[in-house]
Amino acid sequence: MSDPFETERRLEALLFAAAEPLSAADLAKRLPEGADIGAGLMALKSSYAGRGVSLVCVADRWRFQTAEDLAFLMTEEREESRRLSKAAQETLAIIAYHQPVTRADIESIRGVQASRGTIDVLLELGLVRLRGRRRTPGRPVTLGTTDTFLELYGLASLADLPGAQEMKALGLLSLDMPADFGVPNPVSDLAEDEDPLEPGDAPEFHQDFLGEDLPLED
Amino acid sequence: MSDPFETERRLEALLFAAAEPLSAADLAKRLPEGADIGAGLMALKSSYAGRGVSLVCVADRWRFQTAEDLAFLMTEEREESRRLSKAAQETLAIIAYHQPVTRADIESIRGVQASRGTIDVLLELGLVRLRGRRRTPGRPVTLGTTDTFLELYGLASLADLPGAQEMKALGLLSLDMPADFGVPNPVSDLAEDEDPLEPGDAPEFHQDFLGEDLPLED
Amino acid sequence: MGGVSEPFQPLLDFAAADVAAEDGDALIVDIDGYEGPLHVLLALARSQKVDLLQLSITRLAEQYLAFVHTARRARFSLAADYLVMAAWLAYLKSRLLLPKPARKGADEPPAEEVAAALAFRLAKLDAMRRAVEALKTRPQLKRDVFTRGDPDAIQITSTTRFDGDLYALIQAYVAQRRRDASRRYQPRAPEAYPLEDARRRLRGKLGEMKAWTTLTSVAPKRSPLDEEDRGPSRASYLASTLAAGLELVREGELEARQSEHFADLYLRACSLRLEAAE
Repeated sequence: MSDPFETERRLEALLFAAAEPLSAADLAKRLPEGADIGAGLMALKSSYAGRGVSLVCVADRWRFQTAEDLAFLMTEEREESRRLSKAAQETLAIIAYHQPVTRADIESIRGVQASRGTIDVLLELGLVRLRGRRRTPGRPVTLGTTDTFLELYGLASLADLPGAQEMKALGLLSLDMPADFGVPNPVSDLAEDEDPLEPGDAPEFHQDFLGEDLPLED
Repeated sequence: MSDPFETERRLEALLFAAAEPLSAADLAKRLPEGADIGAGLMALKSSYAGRGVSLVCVADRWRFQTAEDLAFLMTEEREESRRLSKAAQETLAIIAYHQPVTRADIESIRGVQASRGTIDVLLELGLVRLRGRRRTPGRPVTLGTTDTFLELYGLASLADLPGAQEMKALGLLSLDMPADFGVPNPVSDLAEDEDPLEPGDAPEFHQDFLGEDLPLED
Repeated sequence: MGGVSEPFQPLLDFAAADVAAEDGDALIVDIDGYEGPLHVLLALARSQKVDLLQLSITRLAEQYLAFVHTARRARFSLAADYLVMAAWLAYLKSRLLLPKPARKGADEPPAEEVAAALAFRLAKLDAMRRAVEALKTRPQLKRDVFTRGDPDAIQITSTTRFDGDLYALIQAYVAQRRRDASRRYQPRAPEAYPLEDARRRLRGKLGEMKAWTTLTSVAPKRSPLDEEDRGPSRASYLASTLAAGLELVREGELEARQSEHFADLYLRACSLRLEAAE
């Protein structure tokens, strides 16, 4: 069965019934073989153009949502979302535009030490995730954004971050500072004598944990 | 404002986003005065005629639903591997950090008896594997994580699991932790007191692994 | 705003910051709104109304020093990093203005390069402030756009995703280790009723023990004030009192008697000693 209109209405029904955005692969699994999912989605998208509900692609998945310009009608449905602090918003933007990014990168761009309650709030909200480690000395953990982040802001992919192309072209998203960059960095200046570790707590991951005697049994 | 098409799209958005079917009176309250709700609903109904979704009126209330003839598509999907139970998540965390680890080790850290189901689920999902046997009396089977685990959690290797330093930076470790708190550095290579599973040594799971009298090491 | 900002300026609500930046006092009053010296510098730089990459760093340094000066006069306590930045800017400014020395300082990059680097760094931060505004204006789920509201709808879920949430995993790990740690420290060693205390107490009671008295009635009871798992147990009170009693028997101050195994144990003060004491 590959009647294009039938494909379109099946896609419509599935996406309407779905509890969350569905990928083309999810949809293909539920449609007969040979159905042109891509064409069907495009047809469906244009059927809904200008209507009160529209079909959008977020995080590489498709969902129906109410039209943007009707936000004012949706007073009853609106959820009071947790408002992010200014610092958390800025941190989120830095992670989104620069990912994968380390905590030190964030601090260097903002010129302030990341306070407790910025990065962990973003992690708790599921907007940010731990991505891996950078292959540099110390192997710092890197952060990136999640699908939830894309879904929240209705972005199909990270390439759709507003203004990202222009910023990139201007070199504003590179994490390498000019070689002899000498602006005092309050973070690193202070970090040395300030706070952070309890006595006996060596900051080097490998030193710290490789030979550590945490007995499993006891 | 009483442009008929605008009324239709507003009705469409409201009905789509509503948590329950809405009556004409409910809808009227949220639209500007003078909007012809009845005509709007009729227009909307005919716009959706023959599509994958239709507008129906049940007990004087209006709602969208998927077309009746497409009901066969709507088989509910079981939320299988989507989310791990709390017990499974906790057990997986211990296996990941403390591998190679025996069932007794897990119980000793968790302070609860490992239920049959939990480790079973992790094995079935392919997140956890039988690694070998520990060279201690009873030769208990050791568990570790799989490559699938690394993939799903976006880790290049086990060494990339965040360590105590990162946990602290993320605000997860508070000051009430014992001073000697450390996180083991898990390895995928065989541990010193670990033997590989020999060919033909297919541990009979329920007997070998969940047997009652596994001795606690030490 | 110059070239850097033009390609995308979703929402220019920086006007307020610019006004504040032009008026020293307003900026000071607002100091809580700035997170650090770099943010203050950015607000000041915007007031120059030029492309950030064409910024006059000398002028920026003056603006910043004036800001710090006013803040200190108004007795706002500025964090150390604000002052470090002030000192560094004052130095940079002097290097920019003074004629170049014939021989360059050994390790120091030319002042112009450093100034350009600072301008670049401000441009980077500025780009992120703009990104925040751009994200804010995007239609947000559950604020501006809504997905289907019916909670009872047939649920079709995406099978191509698995939530391998590393943060949740390490959270689960830490939670257990914490539980484990507290569990390990919890079981207190049972508190014993000290023998010395038992002796002292028993000796004090000799006067009341002229007749045969059961051990259980002599031994102290657990006070209802004792917390559930604190203080010696009833068994410990009994055992220590018995041991103390036997010592007193040996010393001739007490007699003990038991009619058969497991029967009640009776204690009585030795009459001779008692009389002597009285």
